[in-house]
Amino acid sequence: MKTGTTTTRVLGIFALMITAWVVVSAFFLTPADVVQGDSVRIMYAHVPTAWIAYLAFVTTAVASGLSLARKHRTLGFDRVAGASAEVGVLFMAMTLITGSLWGRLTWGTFWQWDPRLTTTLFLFVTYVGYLAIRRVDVDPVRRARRSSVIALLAVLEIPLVHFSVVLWRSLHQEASVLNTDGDVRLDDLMLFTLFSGVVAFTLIFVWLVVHRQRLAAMSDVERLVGLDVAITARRAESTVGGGGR
Amino acid sequence: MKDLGFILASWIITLGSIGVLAIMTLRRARELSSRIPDEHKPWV
Amino acid sequence: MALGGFPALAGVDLVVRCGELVALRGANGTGKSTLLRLCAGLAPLTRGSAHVLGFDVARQRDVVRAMVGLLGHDNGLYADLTARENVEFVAQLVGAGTNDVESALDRLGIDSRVAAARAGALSAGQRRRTALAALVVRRARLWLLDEPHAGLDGQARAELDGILRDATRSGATVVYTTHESEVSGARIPRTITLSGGIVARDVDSADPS
Amino acid sequence: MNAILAIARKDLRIEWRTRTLLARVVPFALLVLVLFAVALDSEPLLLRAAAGLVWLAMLFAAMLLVQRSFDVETADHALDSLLSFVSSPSKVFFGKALSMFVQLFALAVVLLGAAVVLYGARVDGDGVVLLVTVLITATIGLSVVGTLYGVVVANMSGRDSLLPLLALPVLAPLLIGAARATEAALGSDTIDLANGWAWVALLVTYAVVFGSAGAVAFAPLAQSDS
Repeated sequence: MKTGTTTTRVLGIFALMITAWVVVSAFFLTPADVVQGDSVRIMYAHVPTAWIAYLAFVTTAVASGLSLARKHRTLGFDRVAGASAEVGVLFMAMTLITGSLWGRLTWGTFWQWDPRLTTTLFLFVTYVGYLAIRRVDVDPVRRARRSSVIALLAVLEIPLVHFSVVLWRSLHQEASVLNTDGDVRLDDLMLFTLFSGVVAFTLIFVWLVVHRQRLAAMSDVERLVGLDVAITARRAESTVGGGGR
Repeated sequence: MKDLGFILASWIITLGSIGVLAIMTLRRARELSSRIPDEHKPWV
Repeated sequence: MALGGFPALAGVDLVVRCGELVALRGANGTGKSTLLRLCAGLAPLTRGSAHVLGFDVARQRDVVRAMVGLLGHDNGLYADLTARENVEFVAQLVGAGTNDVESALDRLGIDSRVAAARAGALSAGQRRRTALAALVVRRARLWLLDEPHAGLDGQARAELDGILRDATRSGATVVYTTHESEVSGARIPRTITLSGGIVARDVDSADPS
Repeated sequence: MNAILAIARKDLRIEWRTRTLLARVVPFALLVLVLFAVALDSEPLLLRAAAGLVWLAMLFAAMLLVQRSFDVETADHALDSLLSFVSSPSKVFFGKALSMFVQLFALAVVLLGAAVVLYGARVDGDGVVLLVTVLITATIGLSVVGTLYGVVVANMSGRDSLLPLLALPVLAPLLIGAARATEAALGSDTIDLANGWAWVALLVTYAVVFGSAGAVAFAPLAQSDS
């Protein structure tokens, strides 16, 4: 009856199961890192959220491109772009929060101008702006056109931001002593936990986008269904003979 | 376990926010879909 | 589709031949302005189809927009430029010469004093004439005017009708809206009444059907 | 080409009539530089950060100029008719960007002068060529991106808070590049001239990328169906 179907239920259950396994493994099964100690357990949350943040960015860009290519005839692509952006912004916030918590433990500071973290920060701000644009237009077609152009401009912007941040940080020769997941020696269990974390979060991402997109479809339909009602009401107003309102 | 506070915090924030978003989406979906006839829902 | 998603038009079927002068009547809010903006390629078409000067408005909006001169309630003038500078700017864009500008200004009765005044400082009537002068310089094939008579006195009104008729004689098609209930003075060849978002009456006074 | 020049000339004529740049934006930018000095309260720090502060003031001032540039168009719905006069909307984009460039370039020269006076920045012989190149390329990038995001928010309510939110993240690479290259031109121990020219290359690519993106994206964005 609501937006759930058998496929989304199966997807949801799988996502929950794998997430449970990741949590158990992250807290209890995997060993502490010889250098960083237990703080490495945050990595199993930080890396998957970062992966989803970029996956969401790519999904929104591709969906916007398709929506533009189809001249917005079907609004499905635009809704997927919007849904993926909303979920993506949430995951980007998680990436930044877990990244700074982890940084606090390993580098002693909440924020490190690490090229990847900084690019994620710009990605986050860009998509907050994208979502602000989506809220302005009322008419779905105009909203689709305007937001898809902004999303494609972001595709241009983010590589430029990343490149200039990497170049900028290289000026300051002291490479970040411990980048978040570079030199942590991962044994196979840790690697498997990390990998299943990425899988779990990808399933969660897909589940959220599917539901959010259907929710957006319904609110658009509600406006269009409202439209038919309004058109018939509009016609009823028409009184021939210049009576008018 | 050292730094348990930080580790717990990051996990709770991550999973908690996903849970909140999921529940909000499902609730709004349930309330909205009661008002929309089924033929307008391609997935039904 | 008007602002806020309320359907301004609910299925208007209307054919206007080239070189016709058509008055579009109807109370305020019956969708006259939206119909004009739609034909000018500025408003989105949600359902149905519209062809202007042989081009499909939904798919070839840029082509349609390039050939249509729309004069809305707003005159589209730059307040800080003088009337002449506004018309000259349009002339530069469409490649018209300074003599076209001068003849258009004379045609609209804009004397040198008004022409040298800033558009922002002009009266509504003078601003309307400046916008019309820009339309004349533009030589658009289809003129769409939204209540051009608003704010004009009797003599200016007759003058405006003369200008519109001249335009049709030089091959352009003119459609304008008016909200006065009865059309004053000069006989308008064809009057269409819009009500409730659809064409309620179409009186072609040449052969009143 | 004359359509682009006509639009730029029209904008600059309106600017000359209303003196927005001279009477409001330049004083605002200078005030920002003064407030930086008051806030940072350390001579050596000011000198070292002079380049970055100048370009920050430029970005904030650019937001005001872009806002103004499109308010002029939307005041009387002139943008709709403007789009119907030109053969292709990208001409309007380049016209507006050109007039923005002229105004921003004048502002940049003024701000650099102020940095020399207020922050004690100095430009020696070989730094000048780099400095001028940076000024030109960065200002082109700034006017192109400003015009592009200016039209995005042109008809929106609440656009004065929306424009910075949208444009400033996009301008980050320009800010980094311009600040570092200007710092090199002003002579600094952390970055030498060779690196400065590397940043100029980034600025050029940035301007070209967003110049072409703007020309393509301007048409769909400018269709204000309000």
